[in-house]
Amino acid sequence: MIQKILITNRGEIAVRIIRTCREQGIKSVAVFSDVDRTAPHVLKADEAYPIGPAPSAESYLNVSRILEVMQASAADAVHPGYGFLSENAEFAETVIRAGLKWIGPSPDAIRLMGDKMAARNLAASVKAPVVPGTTEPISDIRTALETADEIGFPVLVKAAGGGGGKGMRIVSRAGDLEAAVNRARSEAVKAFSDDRIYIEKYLEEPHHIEIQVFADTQGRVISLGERECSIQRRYQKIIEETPSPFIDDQLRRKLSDTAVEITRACRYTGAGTVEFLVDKYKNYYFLEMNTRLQVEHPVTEMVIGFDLVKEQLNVAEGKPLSFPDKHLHPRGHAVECRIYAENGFNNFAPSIGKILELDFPQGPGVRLDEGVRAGQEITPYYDPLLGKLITWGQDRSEAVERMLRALQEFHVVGIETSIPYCLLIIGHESFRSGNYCTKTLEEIGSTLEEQGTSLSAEAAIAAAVGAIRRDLINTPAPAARTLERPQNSPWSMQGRKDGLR
Amino acid sequence: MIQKILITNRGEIAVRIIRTCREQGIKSVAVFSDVDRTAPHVLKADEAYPIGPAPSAESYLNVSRILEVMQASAADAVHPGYGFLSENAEFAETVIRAGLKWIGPSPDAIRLMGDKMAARNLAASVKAPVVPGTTEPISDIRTALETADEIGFPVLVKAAGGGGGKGMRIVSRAGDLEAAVNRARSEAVKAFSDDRIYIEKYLEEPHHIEIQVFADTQGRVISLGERECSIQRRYQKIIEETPSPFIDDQLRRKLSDTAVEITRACRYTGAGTVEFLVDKYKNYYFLEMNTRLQVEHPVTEMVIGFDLVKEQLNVAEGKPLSFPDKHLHPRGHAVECRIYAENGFNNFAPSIGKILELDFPQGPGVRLDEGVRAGQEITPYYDPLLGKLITWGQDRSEAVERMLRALQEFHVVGIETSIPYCLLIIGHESFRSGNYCTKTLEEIGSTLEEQGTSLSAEAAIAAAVGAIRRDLINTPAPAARTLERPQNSPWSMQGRKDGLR
Amino acid sequence: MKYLTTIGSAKLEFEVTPDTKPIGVKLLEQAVNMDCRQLSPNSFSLLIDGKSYFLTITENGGGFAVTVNQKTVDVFVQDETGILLDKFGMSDSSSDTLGKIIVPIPGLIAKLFVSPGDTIEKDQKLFILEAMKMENEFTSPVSGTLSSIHVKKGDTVNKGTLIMEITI
Amino acid sequence: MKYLTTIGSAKLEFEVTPDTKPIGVKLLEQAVNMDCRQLSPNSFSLLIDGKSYFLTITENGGGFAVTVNQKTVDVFVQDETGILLDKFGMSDSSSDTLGKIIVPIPGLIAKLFVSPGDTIEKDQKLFILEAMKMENEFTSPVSGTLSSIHVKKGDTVNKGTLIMEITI
Repeated sequence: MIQKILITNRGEIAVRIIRTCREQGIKSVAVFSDVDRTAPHVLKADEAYPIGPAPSAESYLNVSRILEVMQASAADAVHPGYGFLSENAEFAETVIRAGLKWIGPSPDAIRLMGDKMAARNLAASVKAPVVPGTTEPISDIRTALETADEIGFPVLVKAAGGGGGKGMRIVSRAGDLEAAVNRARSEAVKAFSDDRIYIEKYLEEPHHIEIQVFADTQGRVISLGERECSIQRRYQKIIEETPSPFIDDQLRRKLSDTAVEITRACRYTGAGTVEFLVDKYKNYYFLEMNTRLQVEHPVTEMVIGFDLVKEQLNVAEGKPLSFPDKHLHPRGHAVECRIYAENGFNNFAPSIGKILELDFPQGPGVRLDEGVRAGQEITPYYDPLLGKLITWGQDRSEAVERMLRALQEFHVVGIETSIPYCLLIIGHESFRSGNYCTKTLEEIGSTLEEQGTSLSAEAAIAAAVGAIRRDLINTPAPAARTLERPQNSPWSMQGRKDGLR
Repeated sequence: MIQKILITNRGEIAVRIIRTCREQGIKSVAVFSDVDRTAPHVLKADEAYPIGPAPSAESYLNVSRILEVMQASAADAVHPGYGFLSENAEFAETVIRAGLKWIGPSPDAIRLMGDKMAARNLAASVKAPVVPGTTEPISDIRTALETADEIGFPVLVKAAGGGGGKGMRIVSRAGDLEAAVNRARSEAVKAFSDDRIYIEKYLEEPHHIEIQVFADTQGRVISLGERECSIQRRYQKIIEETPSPFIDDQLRRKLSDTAVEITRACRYTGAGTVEFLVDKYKNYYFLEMNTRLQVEHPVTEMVIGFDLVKEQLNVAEGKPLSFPDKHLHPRGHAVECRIYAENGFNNFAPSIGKILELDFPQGPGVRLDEGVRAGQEITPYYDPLLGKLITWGQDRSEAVERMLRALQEFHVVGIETSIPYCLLIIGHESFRSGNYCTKTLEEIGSTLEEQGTSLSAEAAIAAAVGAIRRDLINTPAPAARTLERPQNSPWSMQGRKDGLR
Repeated sequence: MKYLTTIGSAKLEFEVTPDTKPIGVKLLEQAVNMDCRQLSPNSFSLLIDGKSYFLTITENGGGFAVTVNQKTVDVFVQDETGILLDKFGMSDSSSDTLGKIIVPIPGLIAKLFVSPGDTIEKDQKLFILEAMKMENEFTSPVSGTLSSIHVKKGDTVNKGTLIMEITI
Repeated sequence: MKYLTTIGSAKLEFEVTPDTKPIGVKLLEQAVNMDCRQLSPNSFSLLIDGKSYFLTITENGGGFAVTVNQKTVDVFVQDETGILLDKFGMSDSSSDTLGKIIVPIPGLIAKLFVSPGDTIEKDQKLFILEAMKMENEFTSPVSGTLSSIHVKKGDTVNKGTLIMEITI
């Protein structure tokens, strides 16, 4: 039995794991970089140890320091969360060699599926369709051009070790291919020290749909259904839901079966996600497998009613999964919005600073997995994900209306967030109707940007009256005010300009 | 179609109703007393109107002022919540006469079931068992003594219009009967201007179990299952759960059938609760029917997945209930803790003051229906319910462990709450095992009180170190400190004494 | 500098070096690896040898009400000077304030169980205060003699009103 | 006292009586029934003729950033004196500050698209700042001529650093 888990992560996923630990009577050990001393995962864990300066390379990726904490805390298992060391096969091996339980798939499975080429080959071996394209990394630009011509433009240029939009380029004309390959390669080298690049067909109105799989050490492999992840900005997911409004039962079954076969073929254990692209004709293609818990796992939890972290612990302990033998009976519909520290109306520019005021949504059908607290400084060092808001409803419409209601209840002062942006996406006809694909956000972007600062006459009056009232607080004696008015600082003018456009 | 609902209530239930309104695209109108101008229901509603000074009689019960708001806001429906005017048949009639929809049962049903005697007779008419006792109000003390002798001591002295422990007394000896009757009568007159008192059998290890019923105008009456409400202090519920760990399927069916029959017999529409006492031998007795939404309705919502306020609106609009035709398929287990502003270790003394800091629990399986915000002043004028914490789990054990985890996440500074007390109850063997009745809390009270201030050695060191650190903040130059130390004020000594015992 | 802390009947003595960062703490000659950060006016995060504690600390008369793991205890802190003053019997006695019965909430005096001159036992019922629609029974924190009552039945009293005094 | 508020291109004039409670407000000669309460340093509750608004208001240079219904707009408030000064052309011009390009976040200057002396169009790409593992493109808020660049490619810059200046 696992007694104490070291969580080699931060933010909302570390808090998420701590919560399940507490419910299971397992001690949790947090690690923190210098700027994270008072972050929620440190405050909520049973134990917490410093692991170095702010930059991830010197702290959350600092394996030797983490090994020291493993010893000091006498933890008997390691949960890596997602990102950071979660898909690092060498780290998984190190943990296992040190005699601790690794809460994740085997290092071999991580290594295999982490290599896009190998994963593609494995998928092909179980006859899973893959997107037409190169199966070997591009060696020279001439072969690249030939392949692209063969599968037809537009094509997608992708990095082997990539993910989350990093090292990815759409190319519409042969003339742009070389520059795109070079840029993707340089980004890939910087982000994951792997310069292998390949090319694949770019699909029509593609949907990004993934299947949550789970496998135990008894040999049981199960699909927990799909997640629709087509709402993406900068190639990164921002809104997810399950079930997908796009796919039907037949396709759902096909995707599930394919995902289970792939999972079985790579001798997988634990939680994993098999990602597919599905085009407008409902053709589906295996994309990649994420060998970890996914950011958006809560939407699945909401409809199936099982705690996936708890199931991860079951597998790590060699116990069978607790899902029922036959059918899972998912119930209702769940939607997730990722709350990022960023301005959706200004090219998703990250926002940093101190969170001065913070109130979260509450009430029926609302779940919040948060990684921040009031008073916390948001630094530029890590992923800007502040937390995830998940709503559940009897049907899609209830879940969606609830999401609108819950997003409105947020109150964040001090940093900009993706909340206003998510509100407009969720409220937009494309999303409401369920009729969207990975290109939708790009298409409706300018409409959303316009809506972003347009107020009703009533709300504008309220804003004006509020500002006057606020102005009166600043200057109880109004006459003296104009003379004391400070010079506009250049930076505040910058803010002003952003707000007005 | 209802367009705008006037909510004649405050606190968590007003916020709860506003949330469903918003999800349904219905405008919400709040009313507020002078001390509630910045309370959450005012901030969250679409509109809000003042209705008078702090005391309820001059505001939340001020029918003429509420009628003015009905007109000024052009609301087309009224939701009374629970308490206040919710079970006032005259008010319901007034609302209906004014041409608005009343979100509740008919005035006749309210009047009938609000009278304990009439309700008892109605229950008897459908052969529902009732607790042996007087069926007529007690006229003189001699008849009272005769009846008590007949059904056997101990007996319960109860007020006809009562509820929530008001006007209720347990009497073990004939000699105490007269005093108890007189005191109950005086409390009853004060609380609900009705001096009718009756006597009934006091049961062995009784359980307080209630059935949530719902009836539409199409004549459909349905039971939504039971809630176990036996954890009570001062005759008021503090922890509820569903399903009840005490009853079996057979008894569940009997209670449901009886509740449905009673509901049908009084020509009920909308949401109602039929309360039963069940003794250790699983004998059950009809207690009363609450003709409104119940405080603890969320536990039912969590397992059946339906929004009961939404169903209330359906009924008010003359639409059929949206529950499926055959079975409801409740899923998992739900527990609720009422978060009161009170000290559970000091006779449940109410706590008032300003909420200086406030953080709510979050994460998987947690729902919070809150009625307060940081910065709010808790006044002595109203019910001390700050909000309700509800947890859901795959099974009872998961829901219970989650409740412990969630209660631990609360952070409230400025007032005392029932959180520490709830933590100890939920953690106590009686609750964990599901082996408890309405007397349990009294029996384990002193154990809980002892645990309330006992710290582990480690936690004590932490407390001591924290206090030293806090002390250093007060007095950066330690030497000067002792001289400046203020005289102990008598009131703070009172607090000190409470803390130490 | 030495600090003596008192929690209930337990006394813990610490050797504190306040000018180092993190503040050095020694308990029973053992150095404690302690890192304490203030999160908000009343909240602190404390790491002691790796263990994480979330503390709420508010001033409470002469001491501090500290909440840890949702349990609240009163902690009294005395530094070196305070410990010395105590040894010479110079600290202020607070026994005279213990017998002053003050209501922590506003309400109505619904019932008085005692009269001036009565001998009072600890935990004996003194009076009932009606507030928030509930009857709140007040019992004596001390044993002694009731010297005075400053209210009568039916009085509405404010928070902090002195209701009666008991001579210990 | 008269107040002129500006939100984008919209201007609203109010007649305010600040010394009454609730503060009297008139818009287009119509009295507005207005009750505004501060909830926290940056949050306000406003009731206007019964309608309830929850506002977040922070200072933003010369004006206020007001969030209502999760939409943020900049509101500039001028009182009577300010309006008069404007009429006589005496208010401070801020056009010289508009051309100062400052970064709101720390990061690495990954690419510079322009050189001193270039003619710059509004919305033209100026440079790329790498922060939070993302490339952030900065465009020009104004049209003009690039007078100076204060950084070079590869520089790590702090929040608030002046990157370049454009003469309008």
